[in-house]
Amino acid sequence: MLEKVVIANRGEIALRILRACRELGIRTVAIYSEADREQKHVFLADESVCIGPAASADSYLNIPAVISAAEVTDAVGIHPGYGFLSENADFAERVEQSGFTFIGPRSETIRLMGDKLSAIKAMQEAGIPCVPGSDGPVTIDNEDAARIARDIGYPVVIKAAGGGGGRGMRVVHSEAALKKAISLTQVEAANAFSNDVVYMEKYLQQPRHIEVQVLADEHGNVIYLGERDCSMQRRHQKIIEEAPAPGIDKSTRRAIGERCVEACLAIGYRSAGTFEFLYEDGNFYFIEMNTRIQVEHPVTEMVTGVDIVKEQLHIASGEKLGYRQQDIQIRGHAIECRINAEDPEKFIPSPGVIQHYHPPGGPGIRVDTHVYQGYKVPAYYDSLIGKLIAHAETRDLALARMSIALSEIIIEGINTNIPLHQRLLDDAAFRAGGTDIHYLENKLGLK
Amino acid sequence: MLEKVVIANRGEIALRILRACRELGIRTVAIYSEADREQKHVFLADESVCIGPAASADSYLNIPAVISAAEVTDAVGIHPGYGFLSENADFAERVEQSGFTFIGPRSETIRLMGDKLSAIKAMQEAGIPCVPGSDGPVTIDNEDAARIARDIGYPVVIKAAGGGGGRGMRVVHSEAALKKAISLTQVEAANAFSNDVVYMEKYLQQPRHIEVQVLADEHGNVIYLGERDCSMQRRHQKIIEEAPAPGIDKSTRRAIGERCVEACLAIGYRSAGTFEFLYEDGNFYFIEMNTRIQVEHPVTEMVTGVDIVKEQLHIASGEKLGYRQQDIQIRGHAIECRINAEDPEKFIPSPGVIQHYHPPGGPGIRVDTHVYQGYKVPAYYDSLIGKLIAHAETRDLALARMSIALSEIIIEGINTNIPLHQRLLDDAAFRAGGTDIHYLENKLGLK
Amino acid sequence: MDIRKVKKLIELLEESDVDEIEIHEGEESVRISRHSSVTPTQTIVHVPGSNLGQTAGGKPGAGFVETAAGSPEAEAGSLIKSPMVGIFYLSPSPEDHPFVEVGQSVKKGDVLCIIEAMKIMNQIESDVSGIVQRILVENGEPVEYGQLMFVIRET
Amino acid sequence: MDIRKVKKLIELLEESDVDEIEIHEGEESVRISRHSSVTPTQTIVHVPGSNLGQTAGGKPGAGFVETAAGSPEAEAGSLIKSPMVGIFYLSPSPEDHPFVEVGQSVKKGDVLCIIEAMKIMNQIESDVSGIVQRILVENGEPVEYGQLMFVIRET
Repeated sequence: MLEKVVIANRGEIALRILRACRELGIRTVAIYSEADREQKHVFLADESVCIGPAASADSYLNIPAVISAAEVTDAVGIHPGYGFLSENADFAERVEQSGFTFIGPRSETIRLMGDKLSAIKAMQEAGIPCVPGSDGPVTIDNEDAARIARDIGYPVVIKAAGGGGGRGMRVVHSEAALKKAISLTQVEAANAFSNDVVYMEKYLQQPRHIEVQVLADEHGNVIYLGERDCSMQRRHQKIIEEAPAPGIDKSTRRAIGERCVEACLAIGYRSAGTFEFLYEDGNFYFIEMNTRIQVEHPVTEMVTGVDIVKEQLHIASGEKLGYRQQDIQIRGHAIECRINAEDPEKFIPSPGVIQHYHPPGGPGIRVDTHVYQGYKVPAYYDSLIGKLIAHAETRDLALARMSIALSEIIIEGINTNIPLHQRLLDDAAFRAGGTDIHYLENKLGLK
Repeated sequence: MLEKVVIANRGEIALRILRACRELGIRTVAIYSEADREQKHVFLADESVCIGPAASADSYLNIPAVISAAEVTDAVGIHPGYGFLSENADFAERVEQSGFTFIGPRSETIRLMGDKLSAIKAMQEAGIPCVPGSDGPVTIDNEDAARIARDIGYPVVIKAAGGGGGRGMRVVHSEAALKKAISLTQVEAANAFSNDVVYMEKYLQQPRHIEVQVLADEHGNVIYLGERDCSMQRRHQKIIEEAPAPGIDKSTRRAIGERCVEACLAIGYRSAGTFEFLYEDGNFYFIEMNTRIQVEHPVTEMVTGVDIVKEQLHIASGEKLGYRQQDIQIRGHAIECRINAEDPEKFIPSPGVIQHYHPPGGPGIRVDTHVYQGYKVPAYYDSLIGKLIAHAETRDLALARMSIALSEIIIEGINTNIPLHQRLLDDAAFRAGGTDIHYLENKLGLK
Repeated sequence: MDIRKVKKLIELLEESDVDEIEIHEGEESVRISRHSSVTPTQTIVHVPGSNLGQTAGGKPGAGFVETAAGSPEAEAGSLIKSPMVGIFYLSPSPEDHPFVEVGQSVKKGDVLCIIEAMKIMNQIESDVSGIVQRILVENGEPVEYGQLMFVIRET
Repeated sequence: MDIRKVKKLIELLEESDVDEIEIHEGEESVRISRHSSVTPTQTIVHVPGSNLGQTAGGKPGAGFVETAAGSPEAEAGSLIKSPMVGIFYLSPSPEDHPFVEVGQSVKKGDVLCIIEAMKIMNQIESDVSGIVQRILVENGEPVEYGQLMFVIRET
């Protein structure tokens, strides 16, 4: 087992990783920016190192600072969490070149899956269903783009190869708008991702977002942990996630799960990962792979009983997976609400001091948060201040538990999106299950 | 389903019952004494009724007040929780005579199991292994007592038929002390339980306390939910409980579980119940049955996924059990620490205002507590202020999770037994598993 | 807001000639008034952002620490409180006249009302002599333990 | 303590002739002073505390909200802080003399120490001229970002 791990992140996921390390007897090093000195995990860590000023670029995104922190503390591994450097292939590479264990996939895998075009190509080769598209770059200089669009059928979407998470894309409804859309997206992509390559895909009208969690060790063992439905999104930010996905039966789960396992074997995947799909009319369409732990991993943990972060640590220690596929059983249903420090109607971030904090409790309730009474939510980072997870025998009971928990939770001093969650928990279509990725924005009148 | 339920209890179990009711859409009535106005469940209940002054005898033990509260609120059922009126057969009878549903067994069952002698007789008839003993009253007036004691072998224990929970009992090591022990116990029993009948049993030297949880509906369906080990006790008060019991294998679990199911069928048991056994040298010896929900029910809920309080409500509504025996699978290991408001070394109760409260969280952590920051722990009732439950893949990991949770929890303003729990979690014998019921008192130097 | 603080404030008010105290503390506020002309003296405690299961004024979350103990303790006169939980009746039967009415004089030991609990009719007697100033429960309504039923000005 | 509150207080202070504001609210306190003779203007915020993983004074449980910024900020002189995480060296190699010693005078631009980060030796230069008053890090010890290394009295 790794002896000492640098937690190269902040907030709730840093605390999540710290707890997993402590359980396994791994010593922990918290790194933090000057604005984050009073985080719960910093107080609980065996050691802590201030790595820079508040701005992420100079602290959490500062590769030499993070690696130096591992050096000065004699750590063995670095856990990148999510966001920040977690999907930066150069970081993973430098971590390993510096003699540390990167708790995640190999840097080549991150690089392969980080470029959307190479990722789609690899997934097609591995038999993963993808969105019909150009299967390569499109430009305004030849007539291929128009021909491909006609073959696929409008609407189509132009996407930046270097993009992801909903950034760098543009929907095109007719051939007349095609060339302009390609050139605009190219310019934006060049600015945003320093990579002006764009490609074309079929635009799905009312898809759901369904993703498959996998775990792979270094010894060729790969399992899938079922799927999550994360269709409740605003501006491509997931707000509520659940497992299993409503309406996905056992044989569908097994079919897509087994394909993901085969794809992992094909690309030599290691650690935890997520295949993200759009799901429409019973078909899965691969969109991207997240080569890291995800915010919404707890819903899978609740229904499978597998501790995904602990498994990452076991895998990074070179151990074999502790589970075979037949050990994985789905028990009940779990829902996660992301609690953000923001205005629940206008979505303006609301940093500040938490004057009163009282979490919900009781059976089936899990609270993952780094906040406490007196904690100051800094203005420098994203607004996620915690995750409320409810697990119960059925989806209806999990929804009921979540509603009760939302009525019990008290966070005062800042605005949060709890009122929005309460509205959504009462929403008839959401309660019925299976709403699409545009549902929330339509409901909020944002589209 | 029952439409409205009176929660005839206080503290954490009242909140537990309230949450279960809300999940099932049952309206709730909180009843409270004048000292308990600011309990969390009182604020959350649909209705609340003050039923008397602080003293339990005039409020929570006041049968007419509790039943009147059900009458004035048009409630349908009454949940007694644990302690107070929960095992009072007269109360259960009057509840049903008043036209309400008692959420528990029939009053005859409570009465049968409430008298230790009739309970043991019924259990022997039902094939439950009992402690070798007099199988009936013993007195000082005849020579039977001495003969029985010789047959059983010293030491023996003289117990009050009306006692229970460790009250009204006396260990005898030689025939010389026998008569005096019988007469002393008779006097005490007459005073304490208005019933001077005493009986004799073999005194086990180093037993563990292992108990079996059952659920029975009104339609003859009975299941067992595995066992709990509650050997960590001080003055017969359980402090730490766990499920499953260390060292109990599947076939042993099934054998004793099936016997308990048969006993339930024999006595026409209904609702949740617990068979308590002493366990020594691989043998189970029945000591008593608890005809109610128990404090330590959460550890069973965590490993089986069955919500025992919700099942009580389903059963009281006349529904059939939602589980068959083959649906019950033990997943992982769960440990519960009872958090008491008391001095961790001298065990003196420590009522007062909670100035700062911060609970632990993360995967596998469940907190059942009615307290919050600013809550005043009253001096009138028992010192239990909450239960911390840790569930993980293995016993070792559950112990690790519990240790981490104990290091994260903050309760300031009153003393608690958290330092004692931390000591016990580090205790080598407890960590190894299977310590007997005298272990804690020996460790504390109390014996 | 600590309930003992409120109690202390009520005591201060009662010991003084002041009619109203209003205090704001951060997000907390408390107002206590006495000798109110129409309504009974009320203690209004507002705890920050704690509407029970509700969303008010964009406040985050739904708290549970709301308390509104509407007890007119500061009322002049003797307070007759319910000794039990039950249904409050002002007359022995619907056909009968009420035991007492506002303005009527009563003697110690006179029956003021009946509280029905567990099908038993319990007669509640006055423990003072005086004039009935106020009746605070409607006929047929439930009362809880300690609930104020009558205010009697002793004579 | 809300940072916006602190900002507001600073504004108030700046608009007035007042030199110091001190406010206590419950367990929180803030003190803001201006034109202080020795130290730079400071804002000290005290958050209600508990103890890190320790049991102190019979306190139940183990808290985590301990903060103790033990920085000698009030020291007279210029403070040279570490611009990066790394290992602090006072000399170019174990055989060499240290770059500076206490009592020595340095000029702006003189090398004070080396910080090794990711196998690279980074020379840290003085940004003031003066006398080295204190050296707060031992040779070969790790430093974190912002950690105080030298106090130099400007001349």
